[in-house]
Amino acid sequence: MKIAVIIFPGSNCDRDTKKAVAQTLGCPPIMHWHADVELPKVDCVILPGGFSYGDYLRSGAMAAHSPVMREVVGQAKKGILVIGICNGFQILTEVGLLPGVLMRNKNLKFVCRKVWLSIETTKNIFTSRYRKGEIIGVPIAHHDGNYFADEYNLKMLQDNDQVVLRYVDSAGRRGPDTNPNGSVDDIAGILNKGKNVLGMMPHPERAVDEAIGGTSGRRFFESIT
Amino acid sequence: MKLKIHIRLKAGVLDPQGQATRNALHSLGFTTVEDVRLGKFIELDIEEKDPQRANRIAKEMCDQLLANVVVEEYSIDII
Amino acid sequence: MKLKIHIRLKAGVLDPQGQATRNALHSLGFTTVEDVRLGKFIELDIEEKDPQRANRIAKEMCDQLLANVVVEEYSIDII
Amino acid sequence: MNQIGIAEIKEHGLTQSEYKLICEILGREPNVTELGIFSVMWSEHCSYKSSKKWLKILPSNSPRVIYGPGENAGAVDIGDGQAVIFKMESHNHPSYLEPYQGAATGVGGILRDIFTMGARPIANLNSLRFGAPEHHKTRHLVAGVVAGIGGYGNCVGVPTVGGECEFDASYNENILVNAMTVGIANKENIFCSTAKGVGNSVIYVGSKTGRDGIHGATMASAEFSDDSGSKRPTVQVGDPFTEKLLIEACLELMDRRLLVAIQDMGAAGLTSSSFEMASKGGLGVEIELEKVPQREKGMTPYEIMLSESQERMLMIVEPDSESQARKIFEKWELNFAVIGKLTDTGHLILKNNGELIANLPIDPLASASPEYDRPWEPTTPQPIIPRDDAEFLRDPLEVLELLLRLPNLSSKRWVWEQYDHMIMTETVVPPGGDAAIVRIPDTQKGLALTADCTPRYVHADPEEGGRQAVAEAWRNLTAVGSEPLAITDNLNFGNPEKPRAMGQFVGAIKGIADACDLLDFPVVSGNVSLYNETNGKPILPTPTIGGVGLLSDFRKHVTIAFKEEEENIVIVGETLGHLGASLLIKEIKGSFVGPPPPVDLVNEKKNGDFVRKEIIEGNVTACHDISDGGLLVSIAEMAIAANIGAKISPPSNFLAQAWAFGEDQARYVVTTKNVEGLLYRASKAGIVACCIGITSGEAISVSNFGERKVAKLKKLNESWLPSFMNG
Ligand SMILES: Nc1ncnc2c1ncn2[C@@H]1O[C@H](COP(=O)(O)OP(=O)(O)O)[C@@H](O)[C@H]1O
Ligand SMILES: [Mg+2]
Repeated sequence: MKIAVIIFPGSNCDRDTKKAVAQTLGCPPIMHWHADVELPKVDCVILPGGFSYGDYLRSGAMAAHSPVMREVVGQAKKGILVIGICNGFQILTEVGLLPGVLMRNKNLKFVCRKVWLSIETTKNIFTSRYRKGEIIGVPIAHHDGNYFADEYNLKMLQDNDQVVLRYVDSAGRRGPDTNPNGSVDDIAGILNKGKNVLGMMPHPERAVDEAIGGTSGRRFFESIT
Repeated sequence: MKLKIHIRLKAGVLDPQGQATRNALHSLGFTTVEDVRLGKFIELDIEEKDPQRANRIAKEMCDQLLANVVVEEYSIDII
Repeated sequence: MKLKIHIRLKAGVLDPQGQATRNALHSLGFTTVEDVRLGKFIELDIEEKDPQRANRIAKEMCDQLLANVVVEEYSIDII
Repeated sequence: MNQIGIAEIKEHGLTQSEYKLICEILGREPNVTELGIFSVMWSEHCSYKSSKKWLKILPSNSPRVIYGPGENAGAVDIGDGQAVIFKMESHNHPSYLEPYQGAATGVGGILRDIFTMGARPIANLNSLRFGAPEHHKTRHLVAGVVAGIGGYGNCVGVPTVGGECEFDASYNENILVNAMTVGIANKENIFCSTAKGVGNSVIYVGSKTGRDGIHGATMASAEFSDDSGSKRPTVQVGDPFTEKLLIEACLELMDRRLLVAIQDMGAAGLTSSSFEMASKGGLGVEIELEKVPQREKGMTPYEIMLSESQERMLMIVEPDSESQARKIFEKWELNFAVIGKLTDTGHLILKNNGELIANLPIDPLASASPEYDRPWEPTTPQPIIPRDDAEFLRDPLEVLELLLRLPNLSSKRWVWEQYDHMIMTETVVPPGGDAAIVRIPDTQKGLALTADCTPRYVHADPEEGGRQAVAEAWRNLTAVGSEPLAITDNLNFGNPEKPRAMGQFVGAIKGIADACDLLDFPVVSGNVSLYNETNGKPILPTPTIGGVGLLSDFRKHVTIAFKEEEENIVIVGETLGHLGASLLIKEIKGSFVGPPPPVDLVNEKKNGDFVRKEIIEGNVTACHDISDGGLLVSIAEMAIAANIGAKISPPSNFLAQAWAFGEDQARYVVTTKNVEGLLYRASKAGIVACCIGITSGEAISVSNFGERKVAKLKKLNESWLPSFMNG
């Protein structure tokens, strides 16, 4: 399994992602600078969290036009795996690999804390090592995590089992108090139609170490091998 | 040539910033405010003499980068 | 009554967003773009008949909340 | 050109005698650019003219200290070839004028001080003081400052792991925003600002220079008044994205050893950076101003030299390395300009398109920088409060409820959840405890970090308060199991030209020095912020202490949360029931009266060393120091953090309130599974320790007084700030 982590100017979870991949899969990923157009041959590309281009103008908008993204889109269409975490998720929606958009959190504030997520489906590679309905605690840290999609796209996501993660409480209940950003339908992570592209706001790379943040995010990485 | 571009959310798209701003205005006592929509306003200088061409370029810039046409619409004014 | 408020950075104030946007436009090939300034654009509905009063209220809202008058300036249009 | 009158001199914040000195040094009158340069170099902010004399008494040595005060930040050896580099700095005035940008650029500035030295920043802290919650500006200032600190730190990707946030009416028109950054460097690869090598290139990197904050440094040295609105345009806008690129580019350059010296352009921008670098190296420097990257057209030499545009650095590079260095900065899309060279003339020479703009002798200017021995008045001691005051007879559980929802004791979760405190995935203990702990990347070691001050103690007795601030930082580091290494300080005081304020400053420094000495806890960096007054009303004297401790094995730490039921609760340290200047007294009397609790440094050290050893040996399951609000508040915080209750019985020979809420120093609450062992070891070491109860159930119960559900206390403690902010 060869994995590349893309570094955009302003990415800042790239090192964390590298560490998490190395720790969970035993081999460090290729760290790929966005301006180097030639994307190495890999099975999986991870777009890390952070503030690409400062998130100026719109989160993920400028990174979506970075030269490497054309390659990523092309490869994704051929079926390689793509994971966008936080800012990576925002880039994936901007570039059109995933539907919808991530808007400013409902209370307009940046939020960093552990949230509870329910694994909504396991019929995809990324959550294949989780149980459907399992509740896991994973950190979030974002200003623009308020997922929005129009009714048409929302219905498609639901009908096609593309909603992977929802915000819940520790007992698995949904409600306005458990949704940290106001996202539609409590959505925290989605897949594309082909189920080879995953976008999620929570940071699984912050939950792979028993001593720091727990290990409930490990299986996102383990699942892809 | 100077361009002014307004970018706003399409009708029907939830505007969390607008809503929060409205609530904040209410709590400051501006209770007559009914609806608030937030948008972006971009001023551009562009080296271009022909207004039509400028307009076309602006449109391209909006489609490609400045607006997210999934949820936003834009208008261009040339001065 | 409808109000349109434009908020922009004062002249001379650093506009990191405008700068980054300009760079991004350049690298997309829009090389004729010379300067980009990013601002905000707010549309408000307010329950108020008298345009002068509406204008005064809008000014207060800008000073107190909508604009950051230390680095931003605003203009109000009543429609 | 030489048309400098009394008005210009005053406008530049210089006195007539300072101006005369300038003329003597130059042997002529300065031109306006030169005057501008003098004015910032000799401002309080850059020259420390009022504080220098007293700062010298602070102990700054220990076998671990690599660089003490004098460099961009302090550096302390943490073994294995690594150093921890840290400093705290204030951005008080700009944050009051424009809370978001003021706080954001404060974070940006302190980050640059750290990575300038070759350290990767790994944690931020912030110490915040706002006015009374009732004051009409407070909410707006809190919202803006917290968003600004988060906005900058989150974007550059450095976790903000701790700090403090308090309210007092004395800060109504003069808030305090002190930001601290901690970084890790390879000991062999620490960079200094000393310019070396005649003929080497002077290189400018980072953002372009604009007309930002011209005269910012002199502003930070002048008292506020109601017309300060007119000074507003001097606030700068931060660009954290560029800072992030600058961090990566500088560290890459340093990694490849392509650098001779480097200095960030902080207050007084290009002026102080070029001056300091050349002055330290005993060299001269020649700068061609037209080569400085400029954001705006038509900038004058005066503006270029005095601009405080952010996200800029000045570097010295050998001509041979220039092109390699340039490549790195181009990769990160940053400006890179060779703007001059080092000379052996000992002069700063500025040229603009070939025209001579300024010619200043560096050494005389630096060594003649004024130093004042300002008159000071000792603070009058507070009368002791009689212990048998009948008013102390309220139900301690009722008082506990009152205290837990006080603005200054309420949980600051609302603040730190807006900060990314987990990025870098090394945060072992997040905000909310005594000290945060971050693991040092790729090691088993950890750093404990805290920021502390109790201004009401300093106000009542500056010397005791200074001592207490250091002791509390030391105690917070100890309470998680770390070995306290060193501190940085940020001395926020009023107008030093007033003997009373100067007396507070002098007293606090004496206390700090005393505590640092006895606790072997040197000051390695710091910052002074004076003139924190509005219309003659000073802030509470606030010497903020930022402390750093080391854990040789990060896993051997404890947190404040109770771990299990049926564990014994032990108080280490002697409880005397000191109520002077306590929160309880404030509740009863409506104001702070009485002297602060005395700090016995010998006891402090003995008790702390004991607690730390017990933690490292695994005998303790949870630990919390006792500070604001006293013993019962500490126990409640431990319960709240765990959702586990406690059964407590106060000793019968005590007034329950004084026992529960007295603020005696040098104390800790610990829990243990083996109380006999712990008490035995304590008595053998000559340490006062007693078991006062057990962890149990869902409520805190105090014998003879009843109980309170932990969930209820938690709600009281956590809801004040969010509901205040929601208006
Ligand atoms: N401005 C802030 N930023 C980050 N953390 C904060 C801030 N204010 C308070 N905290 C956190 O809240 C906790 C309690 O703070 P404080 O009451 O000052 O603790 P102590 O008295 O033990 O020093 C600490 O963990 C502290 O780091
Ligand atoms: Mg403490």
